[in-house]
Amino acid sequence: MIDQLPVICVLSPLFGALFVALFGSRSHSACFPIAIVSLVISLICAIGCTQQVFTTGQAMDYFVGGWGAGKVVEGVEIPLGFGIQLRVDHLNALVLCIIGIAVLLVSIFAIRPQGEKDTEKTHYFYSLFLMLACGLFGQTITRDAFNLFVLVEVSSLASYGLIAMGSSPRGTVAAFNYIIMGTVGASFYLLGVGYLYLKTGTLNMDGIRQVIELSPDVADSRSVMVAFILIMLGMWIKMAFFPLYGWLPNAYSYCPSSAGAVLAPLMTKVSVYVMIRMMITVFGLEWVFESFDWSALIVWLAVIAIFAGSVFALAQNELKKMLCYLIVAEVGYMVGGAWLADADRWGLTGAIYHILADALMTLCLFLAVATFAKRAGVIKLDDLDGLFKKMPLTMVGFIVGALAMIGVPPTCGFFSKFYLIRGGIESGRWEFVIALLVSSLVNAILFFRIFEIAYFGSSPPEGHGHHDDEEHGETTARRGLEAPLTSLVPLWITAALIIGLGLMNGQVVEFIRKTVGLLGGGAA
Amino acid sequence: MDSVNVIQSNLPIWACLASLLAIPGIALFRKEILLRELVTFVAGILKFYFVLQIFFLVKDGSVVETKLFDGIAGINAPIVFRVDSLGILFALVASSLWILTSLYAIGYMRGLKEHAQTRFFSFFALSLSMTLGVAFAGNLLTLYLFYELLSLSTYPLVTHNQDKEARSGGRTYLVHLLSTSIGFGLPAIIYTYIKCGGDLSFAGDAILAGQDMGFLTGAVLLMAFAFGFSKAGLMPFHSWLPGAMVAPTPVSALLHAVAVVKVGVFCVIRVVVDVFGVDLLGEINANLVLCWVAAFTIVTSSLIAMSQDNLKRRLAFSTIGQLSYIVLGVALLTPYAVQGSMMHIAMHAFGKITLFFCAGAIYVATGKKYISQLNGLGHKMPILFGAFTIGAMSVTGLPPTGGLLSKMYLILGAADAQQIALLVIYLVSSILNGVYFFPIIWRAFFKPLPEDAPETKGAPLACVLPLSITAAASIALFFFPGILHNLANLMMPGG
Amino acid sequence: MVDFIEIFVERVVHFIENVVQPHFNYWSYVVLMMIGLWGLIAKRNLIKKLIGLSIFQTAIILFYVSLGVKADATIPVFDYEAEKSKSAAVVLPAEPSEMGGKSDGKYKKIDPDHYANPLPHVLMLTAIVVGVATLGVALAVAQSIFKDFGTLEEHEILEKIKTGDYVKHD
Amino acid sequence: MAMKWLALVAVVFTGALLIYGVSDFPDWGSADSPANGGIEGAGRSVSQTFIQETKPLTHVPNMVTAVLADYRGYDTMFETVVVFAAGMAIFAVLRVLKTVDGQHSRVIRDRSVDGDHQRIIVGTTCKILIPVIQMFALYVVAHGHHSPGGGFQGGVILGASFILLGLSDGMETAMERLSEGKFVAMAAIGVLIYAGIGLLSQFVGRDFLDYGALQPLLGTPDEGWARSHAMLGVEVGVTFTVTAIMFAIYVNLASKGELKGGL
Amino acid sequence: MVENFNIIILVLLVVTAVISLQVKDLLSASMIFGIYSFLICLLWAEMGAVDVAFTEAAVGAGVSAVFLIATVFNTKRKSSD
Repeated sequence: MIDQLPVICVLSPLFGALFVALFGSRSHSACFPIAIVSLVISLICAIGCTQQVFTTGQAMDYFVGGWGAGKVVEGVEIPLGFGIQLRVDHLNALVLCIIGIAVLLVSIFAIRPQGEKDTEKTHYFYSLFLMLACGLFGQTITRDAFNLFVLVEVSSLASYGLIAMGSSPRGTVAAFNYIIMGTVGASFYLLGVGYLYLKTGTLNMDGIRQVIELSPDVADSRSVMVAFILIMLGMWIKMAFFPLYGWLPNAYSYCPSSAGAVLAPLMTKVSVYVMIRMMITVFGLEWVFESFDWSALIVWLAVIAIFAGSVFALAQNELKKMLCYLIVAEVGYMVGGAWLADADRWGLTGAIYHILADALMTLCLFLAVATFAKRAGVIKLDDLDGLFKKMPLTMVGFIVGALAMIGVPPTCGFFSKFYLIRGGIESGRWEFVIALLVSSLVNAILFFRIFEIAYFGSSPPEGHGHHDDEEHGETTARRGLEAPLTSLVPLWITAALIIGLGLMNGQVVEFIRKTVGLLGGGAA
Repeated sequence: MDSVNVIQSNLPIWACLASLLAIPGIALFRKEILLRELVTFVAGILKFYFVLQIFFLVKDGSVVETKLFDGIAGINAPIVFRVDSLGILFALVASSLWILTSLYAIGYMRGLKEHAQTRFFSFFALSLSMTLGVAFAGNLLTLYLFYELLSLSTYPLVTHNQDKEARSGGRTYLVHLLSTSIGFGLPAIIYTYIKCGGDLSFAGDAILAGQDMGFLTGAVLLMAFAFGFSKAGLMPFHSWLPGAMVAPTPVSALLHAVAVVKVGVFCVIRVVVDVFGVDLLGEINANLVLCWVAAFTIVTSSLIAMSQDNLKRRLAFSTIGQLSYIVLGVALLTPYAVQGSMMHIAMHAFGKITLFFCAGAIYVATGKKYISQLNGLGHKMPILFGAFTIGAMSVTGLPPTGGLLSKMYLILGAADAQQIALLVIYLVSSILNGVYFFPIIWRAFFKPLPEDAPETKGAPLACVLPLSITAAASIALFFFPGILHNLANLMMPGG
Repeated sequence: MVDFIEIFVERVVHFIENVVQPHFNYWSYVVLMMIGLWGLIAKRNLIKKLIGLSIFQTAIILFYVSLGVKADATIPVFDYEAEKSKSAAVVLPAEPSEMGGKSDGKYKKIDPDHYANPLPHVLMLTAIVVGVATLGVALAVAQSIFKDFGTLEEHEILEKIKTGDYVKHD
Repeated sequence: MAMKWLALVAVVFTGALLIYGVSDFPDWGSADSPANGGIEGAGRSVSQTFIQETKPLTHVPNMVTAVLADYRGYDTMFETVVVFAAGMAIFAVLRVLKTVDGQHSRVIRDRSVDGDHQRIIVGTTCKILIPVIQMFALYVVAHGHHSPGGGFQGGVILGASFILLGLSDGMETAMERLSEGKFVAMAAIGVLIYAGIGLLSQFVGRDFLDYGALQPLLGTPDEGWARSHAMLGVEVGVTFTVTAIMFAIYVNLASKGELKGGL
Repeated sequence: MVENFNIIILVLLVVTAVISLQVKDLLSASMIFGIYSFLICLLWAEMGAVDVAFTEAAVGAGVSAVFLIATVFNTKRKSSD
């Protein structure tokens, strides 16, 4: 039963989505339980897979349809790449868990009707939400290049629906741009896989890498180089890397709040994971850093991404828009980290760890901002005034997320920056180190600007506070506005996870290093 | 140094947790004020009791260690507590003064009917446990971790009044502390971490001992650390301290005279003694750079202090000066100087906290903040101004108070290190200290009381009692310096 | 002068012969793709952008299909007559049921070069359907934009967003 | 105008990149290119195995259907999920649930105006044509194994027949045949059939979508035949979904989401 | 024979693609896009990809043209460029 876990992990949200579509239209209240049950099952499977990979130290292989490589069926010896292979290894086990946790928390968060007028569409929302989860799970564990394209399309289509179903007109315009950019990105990826298939004859990721390592004329052929560029271009569009990020800020800030809370943390991070999977498994790190040696250019692009993201975030005065530009900067961290060609691969480890850390941080911030928007109607920065008094509990969650984004020690944000800076120094990319430090300073200014407004109120009283005759003791905050439990519990769990991931980063990074050590060139 | 026997016990964790556990207590008794203050007081005593326990263990040179989390992978930089003599000295000072300050704060708050006291006391307790965290830190990473948390947990205290000045004060406070710690501190730590192959712990010999490091890299790294830990108030990055005077007096008394600023200096000492190691710094004599920066800070801050009319700002600039005394002492590297600087931490703490208590008490009683308004108050509040005089004498280093001892060690250290110019600066600045303290005492006692002065009620007992205790303590330290002396001795053998 | 033209013509023919000719069919998909991409970016009307997008996707499908083409190979459906007539050695049962269903591997004789490569065709079935699905969603979003903004021209929509005169739902 | 130049630059740049890649492609239509003939030393070429082994493995002459439904069945399942997701997304975006007057008004189509000739000509031809189209669609689905065709093509044609009905007789008559509740359920059931068959083989103890495991259930002589029949079952599932979603997309696009009136 | 059949279709393809993008009236653009789909289906049938051709004919020429026209009917028919 254990080795069936990877597929069940992908299938349970799919079945959830189908049952929600079947029974949801009749009774809206049925949607939520189905969604929760299916997501809990997939989370259990994800944790089971990680446990299995952790204890045995081996990756879990799964061949759909029984077409295992080397297996003899009806007297026929099946070659690699005949069927579709799924594999949970050290790299994607943790990404699987993070997606499972994030999706479950947001589904709990989304139970309260959006507050927008069309509450009748909850079953469409949940159906798309579960299909998005199914697409993300599938993307993480698939080992087949074309299957990855189909799953990218599943999750993208679900996200197009989620973004466009909002009531704000600007949301639909942003959704249209997102559809165009997303499809162009996926098509570039498809073309890249086509070029690869033409030169290597197989679609299985390990098969491609074996051919590239096997025959030198394939390795330094032009079409494999162009294939790599195309795949990178496609993935950069999907993850909104610097020059191609136009669609992200509008798409994630004008979409319905619970949709934003699930898309912002996961979509870009899974695309970064796919890029790293491509670099490690399909092309092999030697090929990427020796014969394709453009890492200097890409690290410079990442530096520009970080600066641009931070500066634009500073210039925004809408809260969600500001967080979206921060996502662009964080993507700059990850891509820059992955492309530092340092000997011990610490940059790559930092990037992978940052995928986990950044998913949690963004989730925490977006959940908090969504609660502010829903309960207190906060859109602009100066709507935030006096929020410490009105919604202290949500504000605590927001603070933990903000501290993680700045990189204050106990949270995971600090440790991922630590590894990235270490990678930067060891590979001699000082511009990347400086970019990281400057951007964490800008984050500090950004978030403390928010704390000031929330703490003091946008226009603090003149003169010394304590002389006027405030009544003695506590000024009782108006408790009415405090967020409901269903949005507080996910927020606080995420905050706890951020600190937990920070403190546990020793084991987590040991676990990640096995992948980088095993396949990458660097010493474990 | 590494023959020291290590005792595994989680006393340090209990010490830190003592004040943390007080926070739920404080929040619980939000309504009953008396109960809430009792919780704070009990937490103070409990903490001091734990620190005393650790002190008895550490007194004979052994070290108490305990591990919380294994932090960063690939290197052994777990989050670990390792209490040695320097750590326990600082912890003793901080926890003992916390009891007095919480007593003082209760009086002060009740006197001024301050708002949001629950938040005030809980963050007060939180920042104390962070201070102890820094004191007990076992490696550079834990040090940085609690250092950052301390600057965050003190922000709500500094901006307690929630008005215009509090906002701008808070902003300068945070911008300075965060930008220097992230801008200078983090790269410095990571560079050390890479240079020494990943072993950041303070146990055994210094981290960078034996590394071949030129003068330039050594100096740049040392200054990166010094400016990284900008709580030590070295000149270009000192302006957060006067900015933080916006806070209510108990905050500026404990935090900005004892806890926060001493954390900065404590980190600089850790860096010089445990990261670089005295002999490495001696070889590449990168420490001269630090000496002259500290010397410059001493002189200029004393000059600025003279021109300040606001009493608390004058005390703030005097603190900056005194801190640089300690930094200069450590940078001299000679045994006497290092011992002197460690003792000066305690002496200055007791002296300066008395002065701040007096400033607060005057404000509670008369609402006066400026020195020019203090004419003739000495007759009204003789005890208060008596304690003020003792505090001033201890800070300037006059005979009956403990300040003299530490300054004497510092001067001897400077002489050992053949730094005659620095020795002269020590003397001159002591005179300058006198110059900006004694006019206040003169004005209070010998100037006639202005006729139209309204009838002023005496300062509340809860304020006067702690300041007289601290004044008495600074005199006691002069006659029985035993505890401080052998602790300092443990840290730097000989001399 | 004359021999110069000859050399030039000879070189052009040579160029076409072994640089363009073997890869001409691959260039065709590049041309179509660039038309699609150009339409996607340059056109201001949203529907035109979608047409450009569809052309872009069908060009990629053309590339994949031209991957699997084999000279003088039939469609990838196994035909009995050709296999039977090709070589007597292949003793093929009239109907698989006679064989009691068990295959004894006699079909190894099938010559793969005789059939086109089926894998790209499978991939492209998926790509076409994905293309239509995306087109459907994009058209739905376009209609929803028209409901709110009253126009499908991109520059007019941006205008209206700036001036803010679109239908504001509560 | 700036967009035009930007487009030109982007197009020229990507075009050059692609053509640069094309330069060392294997020749057009060569049977021994890596894709068609595989690379020596890297094991047996996958596509050659498909061609040579499909007949013995699955007794299905049409190799494309075999690869589509059996070997890479996981891909096709997610493709059906893509179609289903598109349907759901369109409902989410366009569907107007509360009409302006607040309740779901049902417009009864008045049949009194029969006089317009256009309606008569189109109406009668379509009445004759639609059943034939549906028959052809079912033939395409059933014959997916032997001739080109299969779940997707059949499903689209079946959907097109309903669209034709919607076009010729107005949306109400089409909706009477296939109401909203029906085709949403139909779409969901289609994917359920597909995933259900896969799950069935998992219950029997072998991997997901391993049709060979269904041999005891289906009582076929050997696993090959079980695969062939299971493939047909999967194709039926795909047809359900594709028909329902194509009709759903048309219905929503034509009526701007109110599901009445239409073109 | 097969070679120049290929070339004819390719030329027609490029022509229909460009016209479909350039023509101002959206309804005719959709129609021409239907033709484009049908032509590319012919090309694939000639290349041996029978299944793909069948799908493209049914899906490309058939259904997507209907969707485009349905949308054009519900929005504006005139396009500015």
